[in-house]
Amino acid sequence: MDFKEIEDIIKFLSNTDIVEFEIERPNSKLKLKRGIVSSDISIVRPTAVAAPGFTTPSFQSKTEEQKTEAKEIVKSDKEKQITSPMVGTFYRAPSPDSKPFAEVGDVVKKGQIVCIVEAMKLMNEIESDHSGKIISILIENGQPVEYGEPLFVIETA
Amino acid sequence: MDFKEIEDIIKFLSNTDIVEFEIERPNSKLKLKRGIVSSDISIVRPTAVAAPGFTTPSFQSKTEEQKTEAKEIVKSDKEKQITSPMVGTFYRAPSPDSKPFAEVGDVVKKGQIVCIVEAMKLMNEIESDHSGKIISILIENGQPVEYGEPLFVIETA
Amino acid sequence: MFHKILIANRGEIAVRIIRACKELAIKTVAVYSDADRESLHVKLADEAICIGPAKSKDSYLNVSSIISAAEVTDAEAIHPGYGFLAENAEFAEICENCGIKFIGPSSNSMRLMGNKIQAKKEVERLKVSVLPWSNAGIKDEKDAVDIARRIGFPVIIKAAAGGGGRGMKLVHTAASFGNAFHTAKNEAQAAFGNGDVYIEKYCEAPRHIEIQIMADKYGNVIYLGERDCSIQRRHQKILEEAPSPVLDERLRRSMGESAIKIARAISYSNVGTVEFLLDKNMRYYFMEMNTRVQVEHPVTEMITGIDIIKEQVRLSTGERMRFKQKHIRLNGHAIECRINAEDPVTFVPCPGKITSLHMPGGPGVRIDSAISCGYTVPPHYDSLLAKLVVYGESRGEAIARMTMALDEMEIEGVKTNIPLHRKIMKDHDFIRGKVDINYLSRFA
Amino acid sequence: MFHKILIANRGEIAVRIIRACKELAIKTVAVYSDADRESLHVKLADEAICIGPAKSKDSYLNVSSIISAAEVTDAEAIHPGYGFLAENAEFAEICENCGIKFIGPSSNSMRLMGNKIQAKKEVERLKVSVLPWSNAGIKDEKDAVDIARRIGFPVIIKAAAGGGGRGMKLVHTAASFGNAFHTAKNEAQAAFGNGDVYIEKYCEAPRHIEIQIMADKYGNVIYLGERDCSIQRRHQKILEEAPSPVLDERLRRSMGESAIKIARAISYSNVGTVEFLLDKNMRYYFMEMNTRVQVEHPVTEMITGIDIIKEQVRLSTGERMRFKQKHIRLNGHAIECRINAEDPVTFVPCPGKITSLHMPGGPGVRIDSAISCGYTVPPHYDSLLAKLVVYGESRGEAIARMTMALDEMEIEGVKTNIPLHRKIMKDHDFIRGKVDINYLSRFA
Repeated sequence: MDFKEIEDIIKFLSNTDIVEFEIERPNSKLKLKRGIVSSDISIVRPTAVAAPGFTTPSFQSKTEEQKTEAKEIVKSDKEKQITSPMVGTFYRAPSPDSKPFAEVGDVVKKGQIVCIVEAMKLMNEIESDHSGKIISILIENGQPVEYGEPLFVIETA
Repeated sequence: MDFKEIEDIIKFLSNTDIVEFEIERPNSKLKLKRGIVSSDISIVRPTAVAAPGFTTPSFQSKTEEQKTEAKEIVKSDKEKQITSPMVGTFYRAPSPDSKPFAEVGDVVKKGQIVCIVEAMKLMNEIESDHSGKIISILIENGQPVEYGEPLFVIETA
Repeated sequence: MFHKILIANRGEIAVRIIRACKELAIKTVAVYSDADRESLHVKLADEAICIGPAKSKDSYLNVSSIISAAEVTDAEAIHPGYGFLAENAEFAEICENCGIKFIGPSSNSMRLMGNKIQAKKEVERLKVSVLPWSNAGIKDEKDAVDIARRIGFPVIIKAAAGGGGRGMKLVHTAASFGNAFHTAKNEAQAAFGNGDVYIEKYCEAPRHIEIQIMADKYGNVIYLGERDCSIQRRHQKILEEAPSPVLDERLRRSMGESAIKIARAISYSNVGTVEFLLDKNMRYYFMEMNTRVQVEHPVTEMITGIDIIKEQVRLSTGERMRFKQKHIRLNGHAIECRINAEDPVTFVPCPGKITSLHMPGGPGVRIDSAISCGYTVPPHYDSLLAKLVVYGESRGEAIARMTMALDEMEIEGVKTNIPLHRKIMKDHDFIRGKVDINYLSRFA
Repeated sequence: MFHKILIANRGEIAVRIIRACKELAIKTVAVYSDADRESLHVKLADEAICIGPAKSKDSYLNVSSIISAAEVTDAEAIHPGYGFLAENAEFAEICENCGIKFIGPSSNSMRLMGNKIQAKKEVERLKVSVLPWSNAGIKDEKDAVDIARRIGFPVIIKAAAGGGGRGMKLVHTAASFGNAFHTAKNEAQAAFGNGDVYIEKYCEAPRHIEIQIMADKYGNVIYLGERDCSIQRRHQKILEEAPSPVLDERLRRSMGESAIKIARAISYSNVGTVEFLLDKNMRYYFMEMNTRVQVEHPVTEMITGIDIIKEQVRLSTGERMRFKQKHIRLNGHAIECRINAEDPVTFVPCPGKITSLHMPGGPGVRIDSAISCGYTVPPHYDSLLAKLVVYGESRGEAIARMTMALDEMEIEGVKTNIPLHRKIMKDHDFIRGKVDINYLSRFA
């Protein structure tokens, strides 16, 4: 086991959540523990607290807030989010006159259409990833959403 | 496992979040733990291990080595250094024909002249800060010295 | 002038475009993939939209997401940067159809120059030299080998839809031709969705010289001198300079006017680059045209004083060109080193976290970069960390300055090709300007 | 050319000089105090010598240590930078006597311009305007108040050996004159070891305009245009630009030729700066001459393309000037912001450790700095962290670029005046170029 190999292992570990690592081979043994070395963590600047010079992106900051909100709402393992698979405009109903696909309190099945995200004039029907009860709707009708943005919170059985 | 390899491992670890490291090989075993060293010393990058891009200052690197050496030599609280109070050329004797002010083994008193540092043609007589026995002379006659550079090690009573 | 522009790119070029927009008082929308959430372009833009997961295919190449992002943010124009969708004529056309200004030439010009066979035919028609090639089209393998014999070995097989050196095959003998021909066709099909290839005379040890042009929508076309991009590794440029150490004013004018002739013929507007090979006898041959801004545009900016990105934006609003050819003066010398996160010996990309960073500074030093200390270089995209650009009164001063800047530059945590650049700066052949596109293979 | 130069300075100017030397293939010797062991200038130089403890008096002002350092390293010349020993005629003379080239003018020129009374007399003799002043010398307090009455209040009391605005007293009425006179004399004695003062008419709301000159040892003197340094806080410049937004070509030539006349009269060689006040009626008055390179020299470099530090070195070897006046062209506009480690409101210096650092980049952005992430700004020296310099085609572009660069710049761990600079860039008066030396006091 040469330095190069050790280096590779450690580099690789740094992107994982492994905290202890031990390997034994006929002629060698390597043991590693990861942790916080010093108080460097305080230096890592959270993006939300943007540096003074950076203009706060308005669209992003909005979604950041919503994400925080969403995270707060998802309190237990049973609560799941439906996120937007694309950028576009969020519509709760197939047309302005129709009633919404889903309301808070509705029980939906996995695969059931819960909203539309319009992108390039295409109405993309978004299906629920989970079966359960909708406990909140995070975006208002007609608002833009980005990729990965939480739309609904569902309580699964 | 030679010093170079250990050095490489430690250098590499310093940029990771590994806190414990242990390796065993047929003839060797290395165990490391990282932590917060009380003072800033661990953070300060030693000039000797210059960054790849930086040319190693020739004069400075020389004196750095000497300092390390000197530090090693000063092993106990009883051992004190006499350092140069100025930049100049170190002379052990008042003139080329005279005998040196001090030799290894000599016992000197605080305030006694131990050498000359010439700066701008001026012969500055350097006095010992301590009383004791000279146990080593760190600079050769006629060599340049910088401010704060250790010249002698003295063992005090 | 536009009020808001969406930048359909990432990394240093996205940052470059955002800075230009800020100076023009245009609002910016950054788009980003999941892997780029913490990137500088996201922080610097006025708005930022996540357009997909890390893979380029699903984010920076996701046309629908990008157009949609422009629509929901009311962006009036899209700057594509380089790479990704920058030379995608269909994307440009979709933008046009959606009423979003694509900052670049028309989709027609892009399509014409995107097909390398069509482009060469067009250029031949204009009496600009091209290397001997299979201009009549290739029927089958037998026909191909006949053409190759007529041209004379060595020949090179290239993809019609290719560019940037991808999928090229060098063939030295008729015996090895058949195999290479099939491989090339298959690779072209896989890479570009188009298996058409053509055969071209292989030019021994040429220089890569490219002419930067700029055109408005009213037929005004000028050239901003040349860039010498001969220092390449596997057809990827790694160091560029302007002016070329070997061009004289007469040859520069001739190449410049050839480039203008081509641009005029295809009603080209916005900025673009006409690439030539220059052989040992100082004869030049049209290679291809890049219908976008180049990575190496800063060296031209340094010696002309013209901000190419800002001009791109201005020209795409329909503004008239602000310069005439006679206004263009080349002053001094500029060199760009592409600092990549890669092993300096094996050239394998080396993503990872930047743990320490020191950038050089002082007069004549320019850095275009999107990295910072603590930034993690994601493994999904190209390995360009920074463009280190220097300006000098003379080529000698530029080399001395680049040497100094490279010595000062310090990036820890990822391996970089800084040592390679340092080596080049000390190389006798480079210092004398004696380089060609095979320079680096000899060098290593 | 020299083989080795010792740089008797620290911080960004030491780094600037080392870089210039590297480009000229000259070896460098850095000197440093105990507090600067980890400084960038120490790392970049070929050799480095510790010359004393942290206090300037015992290190960077320690003539014996510095000369000795030059001798033991065989340095042929000393570049003094600015501040510290840069305007110390005795130091220059000691260098001359020790056979070490002092990179600057002769000690005679320095001595003449160092005494502000002598300088003004010399300049009056040359028929260059000075503000009404006590040119006959001051006998006693009674004589002084008579002179002040004759000149007309408000007047300003200045130290003969002063400069850079230190120890000046503004007096509005005869009643308050006596006190101010004694305080000024005592302060001058304490600060400069010379209690001589003079009285000068106080000019209301002038601009500070300075002319950069360059002279060889053969009587060739040229001027490199002006710098407008009106934005000052307590007589300390914090933002400089070139050209001035208010000078026209005629006035520039007049001021430039006045500066040349002065330089010629005192057989000045090397670079220097003649400072003028420009009143509301566009009349200018000689203020003083700085016989060294200025902090703000980069703005002149940006618009002339001339590397002032390299020229300094070349000229001090006895080289002939490489330029004639007609070669000097002013292109575009440059602004420098001095980024200081200080409280942006109270202006109290704020030393400490830099925990995070992000510098702006891209076209037209230049950074002269000696800081890096993790560096601790020592409390012993001035608070300049970095000079952020931008170039633009026009003043408008330069302001837009500076705004962008300041927005991107991020220094954490110490307080800086970046917020103040951001505020200035947005200020209506600044944007219209309507500033004078009292601008900042109105502003705050």
